[in-house]
Amino acid sequence: MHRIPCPWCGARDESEFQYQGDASVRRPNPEAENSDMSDYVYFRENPKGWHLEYWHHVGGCRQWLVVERNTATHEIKSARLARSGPEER
Amino acid sequence: MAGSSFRLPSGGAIDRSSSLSFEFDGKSYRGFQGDTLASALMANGVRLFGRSFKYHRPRGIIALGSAEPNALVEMRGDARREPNIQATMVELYDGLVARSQNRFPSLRWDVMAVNQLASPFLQAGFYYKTFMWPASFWEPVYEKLIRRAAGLGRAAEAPDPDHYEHTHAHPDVLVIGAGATGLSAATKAAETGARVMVLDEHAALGGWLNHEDGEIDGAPYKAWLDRQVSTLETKENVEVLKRTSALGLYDDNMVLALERVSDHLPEPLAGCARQRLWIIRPQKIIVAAGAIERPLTFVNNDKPGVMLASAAQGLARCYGVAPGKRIIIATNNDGGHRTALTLQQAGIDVAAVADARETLSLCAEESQSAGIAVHTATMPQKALGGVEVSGVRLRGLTSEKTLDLDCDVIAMAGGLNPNIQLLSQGGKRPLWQEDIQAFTAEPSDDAISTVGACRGIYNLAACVEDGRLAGEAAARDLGLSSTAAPSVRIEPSAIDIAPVLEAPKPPGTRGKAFVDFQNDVTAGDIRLAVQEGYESVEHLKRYTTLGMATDQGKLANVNGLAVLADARNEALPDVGVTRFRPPYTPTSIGAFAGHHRGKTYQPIRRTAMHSAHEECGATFVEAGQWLRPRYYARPGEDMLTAIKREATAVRASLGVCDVSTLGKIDVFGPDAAEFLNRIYINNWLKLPVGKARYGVMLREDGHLFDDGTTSRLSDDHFFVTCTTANAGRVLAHMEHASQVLFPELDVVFCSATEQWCGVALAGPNSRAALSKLVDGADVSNDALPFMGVTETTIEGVPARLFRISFSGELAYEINVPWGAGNMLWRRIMEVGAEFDITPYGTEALSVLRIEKGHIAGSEIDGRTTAADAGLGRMMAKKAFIGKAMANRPGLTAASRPALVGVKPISTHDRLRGGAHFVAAPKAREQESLGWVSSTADSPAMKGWIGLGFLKGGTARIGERLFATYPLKDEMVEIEICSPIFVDPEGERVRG
Amino acid sequence: MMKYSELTLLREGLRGHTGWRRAWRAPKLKPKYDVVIIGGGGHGLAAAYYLAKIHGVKNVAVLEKGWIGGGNVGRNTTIIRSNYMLPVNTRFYEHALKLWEGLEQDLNFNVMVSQRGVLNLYHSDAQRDAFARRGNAMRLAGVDAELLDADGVRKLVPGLDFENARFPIEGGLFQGRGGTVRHDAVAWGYARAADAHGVDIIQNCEVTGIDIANGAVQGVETTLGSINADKVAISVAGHTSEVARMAGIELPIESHVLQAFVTEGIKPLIDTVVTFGAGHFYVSQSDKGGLVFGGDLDGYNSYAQRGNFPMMHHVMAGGMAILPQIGRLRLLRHWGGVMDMTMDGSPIISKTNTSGLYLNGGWCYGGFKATPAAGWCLAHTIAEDKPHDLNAAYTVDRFYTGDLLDEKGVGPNPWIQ
Amino acid sequence: MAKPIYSSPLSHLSLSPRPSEQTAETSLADLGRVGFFHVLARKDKAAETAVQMGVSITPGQAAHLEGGGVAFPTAPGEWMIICAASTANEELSRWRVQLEGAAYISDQSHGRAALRLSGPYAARLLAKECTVDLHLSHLPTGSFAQTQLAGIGVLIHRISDTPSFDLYCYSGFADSFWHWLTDAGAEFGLQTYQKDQADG
Ligand SMILES: Cc1cc2nc3c(=O)[nH]c(=O)nc-3n(C[C@H](O)[C@H](O)[C@H](O)COP(=O)(O)OP(=O)(O)OC[C@H]3O[C@@H](n4cnc5c(N)ncnc54)[C@H](O)[C@@H]3O)c2cc1C
Ligand SMILES: NC(=O)c1ccc[n+]([C@@H]2O[C@H](COP(=O)([O-])OP(=O)(O)OC[C@H]3O[C@@H](n4cnc5c(N)ncnc54)[C@H](O)[C@@H]3O)[C@@H](O)[C@H]2O)c1
Ligand SMILES: Cc1cc2nc3c(=O)[nH]c(=O)nc-3n(C[C@H](O)[C@H](O)[C@H](O)COP(=O)(O)O)c2cc1C
Ligand SMILES: [Zn+2]
Repeated sequence: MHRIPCPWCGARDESEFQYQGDASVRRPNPEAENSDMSDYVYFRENPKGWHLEYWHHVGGCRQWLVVERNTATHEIKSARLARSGPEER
Repeated sequence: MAGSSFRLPSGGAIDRSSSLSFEFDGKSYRGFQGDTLASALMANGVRLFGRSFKYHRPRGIIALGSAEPNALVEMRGDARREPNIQATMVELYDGLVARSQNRFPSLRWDVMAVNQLASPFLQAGFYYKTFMWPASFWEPVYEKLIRRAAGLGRAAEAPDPDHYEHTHAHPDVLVIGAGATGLSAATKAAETGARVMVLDEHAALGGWLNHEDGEIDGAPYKAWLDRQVSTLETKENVEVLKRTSALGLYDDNMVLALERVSDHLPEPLAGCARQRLWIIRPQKIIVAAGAIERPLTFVNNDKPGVMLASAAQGLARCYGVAPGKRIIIATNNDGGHRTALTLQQAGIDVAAVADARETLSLCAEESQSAGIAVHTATMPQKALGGVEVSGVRLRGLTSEKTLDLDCDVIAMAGGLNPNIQLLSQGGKRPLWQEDIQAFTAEPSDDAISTVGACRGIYNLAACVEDGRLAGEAAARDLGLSSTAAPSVRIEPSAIDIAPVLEAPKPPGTRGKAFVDFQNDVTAGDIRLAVQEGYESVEHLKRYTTLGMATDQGKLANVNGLAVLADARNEALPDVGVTRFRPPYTPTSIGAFAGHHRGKTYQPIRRTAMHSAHEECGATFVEAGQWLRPRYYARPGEDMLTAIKREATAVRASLGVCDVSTLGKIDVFGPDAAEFLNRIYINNWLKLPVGKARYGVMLREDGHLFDDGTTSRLSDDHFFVTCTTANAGRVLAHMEHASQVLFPELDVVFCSATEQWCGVALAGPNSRAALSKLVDGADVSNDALPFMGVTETTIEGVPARLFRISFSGELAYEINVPWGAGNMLWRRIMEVGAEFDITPYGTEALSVLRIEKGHIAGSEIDGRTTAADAGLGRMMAKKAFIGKAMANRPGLTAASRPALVGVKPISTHDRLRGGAHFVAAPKAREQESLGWVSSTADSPAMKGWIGLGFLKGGTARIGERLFATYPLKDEMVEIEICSPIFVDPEGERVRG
Repeated sequence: MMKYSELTLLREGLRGHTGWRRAWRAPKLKPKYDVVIIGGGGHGLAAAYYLAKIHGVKNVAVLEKGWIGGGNVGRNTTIIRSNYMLPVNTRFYEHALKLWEGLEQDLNFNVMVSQRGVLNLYHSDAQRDAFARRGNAMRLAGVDAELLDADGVRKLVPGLDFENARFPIEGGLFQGRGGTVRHDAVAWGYARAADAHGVDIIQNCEVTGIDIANGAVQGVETTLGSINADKVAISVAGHTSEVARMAGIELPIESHVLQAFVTEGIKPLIDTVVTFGAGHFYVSQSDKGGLVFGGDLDGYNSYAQRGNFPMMHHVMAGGMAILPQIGRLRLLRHWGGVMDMTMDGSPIISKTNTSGLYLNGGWCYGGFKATPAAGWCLAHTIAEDKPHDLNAAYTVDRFYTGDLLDEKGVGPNPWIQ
Repeated sequence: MAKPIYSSPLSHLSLSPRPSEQTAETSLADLGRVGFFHVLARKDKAAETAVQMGVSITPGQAAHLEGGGVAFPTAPGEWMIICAASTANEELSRWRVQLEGAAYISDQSHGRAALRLSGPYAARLLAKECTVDLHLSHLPTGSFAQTQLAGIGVLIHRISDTPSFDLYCYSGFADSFWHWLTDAGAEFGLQTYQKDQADG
C-alpha cells in the first residue's frame, strides 16, 4: 500500500487518490501538429524505475500532485502540487 | 488403540476442570478448555484426520499450528460450513462439530483410495500427457472426473451469515510473533512509551516457551512469560492481539493481519465480527515469527503416527496429550534429543533416537544416559504399518544395516527453517546459511528487523537479548530512547546438524517418500520432473505442485529443494527457491471484503426528495451510487404502462421529475468564461448573465466526454451542470485543466451537487403551475424566455429557475437548497394538482428525450465524436480540449456511423437497443452498418422509435434497412429518419 | 519428440517412468539464427512453433530472461473467449479460439482447454443493450453468443445473489465456447512442440540490446553474449516498452499490475467463468479446485509483479457482493503480473521502422486467450515480412490516424481500462 | 412569509432527542443544519484571503474565527467555514463582503450533513474505516482531516480529547454514512439521537 505524502494533507493511503498517469509529458500548443498532440496523448516512456506521475487527491484536498515514484520498487521520493508548475527532471 | 485415553495425568495449558463435548465424523468425544480439536482428538486416540489430495492416503497430524498440511477438516455446518480448516488451529469449544473430508464413504474406508493402485500412472504431470484420446472426451468425461476428485472440502451453500470488519492501526512498533523473542522486544519498546502492537497466531502467547522448561533472567519460563504478558496487557500504549496472524508485508511496510475474533466460539457474540482484518501501518516492524521444524523424507513418512518432533513435544507439553505409546525419534540435530528427553520427562516411552549424525553430541549422550537407545548415522528407511504406523525400519547411512522397531509414533526432527515467509514476500531472495543449514532473509528496509529464531538464533537467552536489543533500537530510531547502539549484533551461532533431509532409498525399495504431504508430491515425482526438463525450481513447483497446497510449502519447500539439488547434482542453495506470496496462512474472503456487502456493498446516495418519492410509490433504480425513481406505478399497473402514462402526461399537461443527481459545479472568477471556453467545444465568452447554454466537452483524445447546460449567474459566476454518471469525472477533468493545464487563469470552482436539489417541471402547463409555485416572480415567456435563468424564492426559500428542457416540452428546472427538497416536491404536487400533475421517473424521462432526439449515456459511449452525435457544428474556431485530436482522419472519416433516428416499418415491431443495422434480412455474415443505441415505446409516435449510429448518417434518411438482433433471432425492417421525432422546430420548448 | 500416447503412458507406468525424455532440450546457444524471438512467454513460444511448423523457418531461438512461462502466461487467470465487439477484434480472437479448440491434438500435449463458458453479468437495461450490441456483433460474425435473463443466469450459477445485491443481476451475456486453459501447460506444450521442430529454447538469457545498422536489425545483445539474427521479434508482454526502447522505439503503452487470487481447493462449486464488471470481480474454478479470481488493474504504472491492498479489497468485496457464499472460503495466495496496457486496449502485432524487427505487444490483460493467434500472426508477419489480414489493423499508426480499437471506450487512460 | 423550514438529510430517520439521562458511553448525534461555506481564494490571493479571515494557515489545524465559527484550511487557498445555522445567513453575507475581491464563497450549508460521535469508543469505531491515525498524538483536539470512510468523503474534526469528533459528509451520503456508523457501533452499544436546540 503506497502512502503518498500529500504536501497539504500529509501521508495518505493510495486509495484516497486517483492515479492520472505520466506527469513528464507537456501539452503542446493546442494549434500544434496532430502528431505532436498524439505523442502527448498516447506515447509514454513507461520506464522501469523512477517515474514522474500525477496523483489526484480526490479523497482529500482534491489537488493534483506530481509524485516521483519508482515503478520497480514502489518507493516514493517526493510529492508536490502540480499547480506549482513544471519542474524539469 | 482408538477410544483409549492418551491424556497424560498432568501437564499442558488446559483447564482440566472444564470438560467440553464435541463431535468428529458423527462421533462424540470430550476434551478440555485449552485443547485444540487436534489435541482433543489425539487425546481420545484418534489419529486418522483426513485423506490426501491425489492418492487419498490416510493422514494424521504432522505439525501443530499453522504449518499443518494434513489434518484438514470441515468445520461447523450449513451456511457456516468451512472447508479445509486445520484441526491444529481450531480451539475447542463445547458443541463443536467437525467432519473429515475428501473421502467416501468414510474416513477409514475411502473407496477413492483405489487411486493408490493406479498410482504408478498418476505420476507428476500425468495430466499433460493423457486424456487426449479421443479428443472430444476431455470436457464431458475426463475433466468432470478430475474436477470431482480434486479439491478437498466443500463450500457452504448459503450466504455467509457472519459479519467481518476491518480496523486500521498505526503503532510505532509492530512486533510479529509473541514467543520469547517477540515478547522481550515488545516489552522493551513499550517501556520507552512507544505505541506498541504485538500479535501472535495463537491464543496462548509464548511460542516455544510453552514447549519446554528452563529459565530466563533467573525465572522459570512460565513465570517469565506470565509477567511479560500481564505487563504488556496492562499498558495503555500496548495492544496485544491474540489469535492474530500477520498475513503479508505490503508496500510502505503496511502489514495485514487477521484476528480470529470469534472462531473459538460457537457463534460470534451479538454485534461482534467473526474475524477482523487489521490494516497496520507501523513505523517499525520487528519480525519475531520463530522457526518451523522440518520433516524428513523417507518411505511412508505420511502415515498417521509420523509427525514432527516439535508436534509430539507440543502435544505433551501444551495439551498434556501423549502423541503415542511408544515413540521413536528420527533426527539430524540436537532438537530430536531435546524432544526425547522432554517426552520422557512427561512419562512417555521413547524407545530410540535415530540420529543421522555420525558422532554422539553432548545432547545425544544425555539421551543415552536417560536410557534411550541412540543409533548414530541412522535414518528411517521406511515407516511400517497398515493405516497407521506400527513400526519403523531404520537403516544405517554407512553400514546399510537395517533394524525394525515397533512404535506407534515416529517423530521427525529435520532441523529448523526460520520463518521467513513474511520477509520474502516482497520478492527478496532468501540466503542460505551453511552454519544452520537453513535459509534466512534480510529485511528489505531499515524499518524492519528480524529477531530470534526467525533469524536463525536458536539459543533462548540469545533470543531474549536479541529481542530486547531490537525493541530498544526501534525506540531509539523513533527518538524515544537515547541509549547508545550496541557495538555488536547478536549473530546466529553454528549448530551441529547433519546436512541430510532425505533418507537414502536403496535400489528396489518400493513405496513413496513424501515431500509435499497434502499435494501428494513424492521425492520420485521431483526426480521425474527433473528428468523431463522441468528442472528450474519454479517449473518443478508448477509441474509437480510442490509447495502449492494450503500450507504453501511451510514443511515441503526446503525438503523439496534438497531432492532437487540431489537430482540436479548441485548444492542446495544453487537450485534457487520459489517465491513466497501472501497470505501467510489461508484467510477467508469475507475478512478481506470486510463490512460492506449486500445492500451496503457500496454507499447509497439519496436525493433530498427520496422520502417523497417513496410516498408517491416510486420504484427506484441505481444510477451509479444514486437511487432514482424509475417509475411510479399505480396500483395494478406494470412498468411499461406506468412509463407510457407518465410520458403521455408530460406531453399532455404536466409532469415533475427529480433531477437532483445531475452534477453541479459553481465556477467563479474573472476568467471563468475563458476557462469554460477551453473545456467546452462551443463559445462561452458572450453568454449573457441570466442565460443558460448547452455545452459539450471532449476528452483530450477528441471523443465525446460529457454534455450539460451551464448558466451565467453573474459576470464572474457560472453554474455548470453535467451528467449524473460523469459528475465526478467532470470535476476531476476541470481540476486537471485549472491546476495543470491552465494555472494562469483566475478561476476557482467547487462541486455544488448536494447544495442544490432540483426538479424538472415539464409539460404545456408547466408555466401555469410555476407561476403559482414561486413567491410572485414573473415567469412569463418574456421575463423568462427559453434558456433564461432567474433567481427567486419559493415559500421564502431561495430558488433558481432554468428554462431548459430535456423532454422537448415547455419545461423548467427548479433548484432549491437540498434541505428544502421535500417542501418543494410537496408544493409542486399541490400547485400541480389542478393540472393532474404526474411524477415521472428515469424511464419516462428517457422516452421523452429519445422522442426529442437528445443524446445521453448510450450515445456517449466513449468512442463517438461530437460529429457522430450530430453536434459537429457546435465545434467553435477557438482552441479547446480535444480539438486537435478530433480532427484526425479516423475521427472525421465520412464512413463513420452517425446519429440517426429509426422506426420500424410495421408499428407492431419492437426495436431493441443493441440491434445492428444491416442491409439484408439474414442473420449471419453480414456487415454491420451501425447499431441502435436507445429505444423507446413512444406514446407520441404510437410505436417503437430509436436512436442509433449508422454509416452515412442523416444522409440516409428515408432509406429502408433492417435492425437485426440475432441474440433473439429478430429482424425488423426499419426506416431511417431524423433523430428528432417530436417538435423538430422546437416550438414547444420556446412556446 | 517423444510422443505421448496410451502406449507410452502404459509402458512408462510399468517401468517406473525411467524412459521419459526431456520435454524440450537445453541447447547450446548458436552464434546466429534466422529468427530470434525475445521472450519465452506463450506468444513467443507459439510464434516459434508456427514459424517452424507452418513457414518452415526452423533456425529459430527463443530467448527467455528467466524460465519459460515465468511471465504472464504463467500467472494469468486462464480465461479464453472471443466475445469482442469491434470486428477486427472479434475476428482475431475467434481465430484464436478455433486454434485453442484443436490445440491438444496439434501439440500432443494436454493443455486442458475447457470450454465451460464465460458469463458477463449485467445490472441495468443500458448495460444489457451495450452487451447486446456486442453479442449481436459476434453473432453477425458467426461467433456464438447468448443473452440470458436473470433466470438463465440463475440456472447457470445458482450461488449468485439475486435477493440482496446492491446492483441486482438482470442477466448476462454468455459465450459457451469460452472457458479456461491450463496456463503453464500452454507454455510447456508450445515449447515442447517447437523444440521438436528444431527451435532452440534458451532460458536465463536476457536481451540487453538490439543491434541495428543501416535501418536493419543485425542481432541482439544478451547476458549470454551477442547473437546475430536476420530477424528479431519482440514478444515480452509487460516489458515491451523496456525492450522496444533498445531499438529506439517509444510506444503508446504503459505497464500496469494486475493481481490474481486463488483459494484453497474445494469440491466443484462454479462450472463456468463469471465476470461481474460492476464490482471488478471475475471468477472461475481451476481443475485443482481453487477459485481463481481477479479484478481490475492496481491502477498505476508498475513493474513490480505484486499488488496492493486497495484492489485486493475491491476484488474480494466484489466477490462477496455477488457470491456471498464464498465468505468462508480462504484465500491461499495472491500475486501480480505486469500488463502491457495500450492506450486503446487493443494490441500491436506489426513490423517496425527498422527492417527485420517485429513487435508483438500491448496485450493488456487479455493476451492469454490470444496466444495461439498472436503466435500465428506474428509468425506470419515475420516469415512474410508483412502482416496477415487478421493483424493488419494492429499497428502503432492507428494512434496517429485515429483508427482506434477501443472496446471499452474509456480513452487513453490505461489505469481505468 | 414564514421562515423557511429546512430538513436535515437524516430527518427521515425520526431520531429522538438526546435522552435526559445519558446511559450510552459512546453516542452519535445528527447535528442538523449548520452554516457551511466553501471559501475559494482567487489565483495568488490565498495569503490575502487568510489575512482577511484573520487566520494563519496551518494545514490540518482548524482556526477559530473572530465573530464565531471555525475555518478548516482544506486545500491551498481553500477553507471550509462552519458556523451555527442560526447565524448562517448573516455570516455568509458578512464573509462575502469581507472577502470581496480576494475570494469567492460557495454556500454549502445544505451540501453537508453534520454528525457528532463521542465517547470512549469513538476513535476505535472510526478506525474500522479510517485510514488516518486518530490517536491524540497525531490528530489532537482542534485538528481535522479530510478523508474517506466507508467510501464516503468525510471531514473529521476532533473537538475534544475524550474523544469527540464532528463529522461532515455530503448530504446525499448521509443516510449511508449514518447506517455504517450505527452498524460499526453496535458492538460498543452506540446510542443515537438528534441534537436538540439546547445542545452546544
Ligand atoms: C493476473 C493476470 C490475469 C490475466 N488474465 C487473463 C485472462 O484471464 N485471459 C487472458 O486472455 N489474458 C489474461 N492475462 C493477460 C495474459 O496473461 C498476457 O497478455 C499474455 O500472457 C502475454 O503474452 P505472453 O504469454 O507472451 O507473455 P509473458 O508470459 O509475460 O512472456 C513474456 C516473456 O518475456 C520475457 N522477457 C521480458 N523481457 C525480456 C528480455 N529483455 N529478454 C528476454 N526475455 C524477456 C519475460 O520473462 C516473459 O517470460 C492476465 C494477466 C495477468 C497478469
Ligand atoms: N524446536 C522447534 O521446533 C522450535 C521452533 C521455534 C522456536 N524454537 C525455539 O524457541 C526459542 C525462541 O524462539 P522465538 O521467540 O524466536 O520463536 P517462537 O517460535 O517461540 O515464537 C514465534 C511466535 O510467532 C508466532 N508467529 C509466527 N508466524 C506468525 C505470523 N505470521 N503471525 C502471527 N504470529 C506468528 C508463532 O505463533 C509463535 O508464537 C528459541 O530458543 C528457538 O530455538 C524451537
Ligand atoms: C490458474 C492458477 C491456479 C493457481 N493455483 C494455485 C494453487 O492451487 N496453489 C498455489 O500455491 N498457487 C497457485 N497459483 C499461483 C502460483 O503459485 C503463482 O503464484 C503464480 O503462478 C505466479 O507466480 P509467482 O507467485 O511465482 O510470481 C495458481 C495460479 C494460477 C494462474
Ligand atoms: Zn491532499
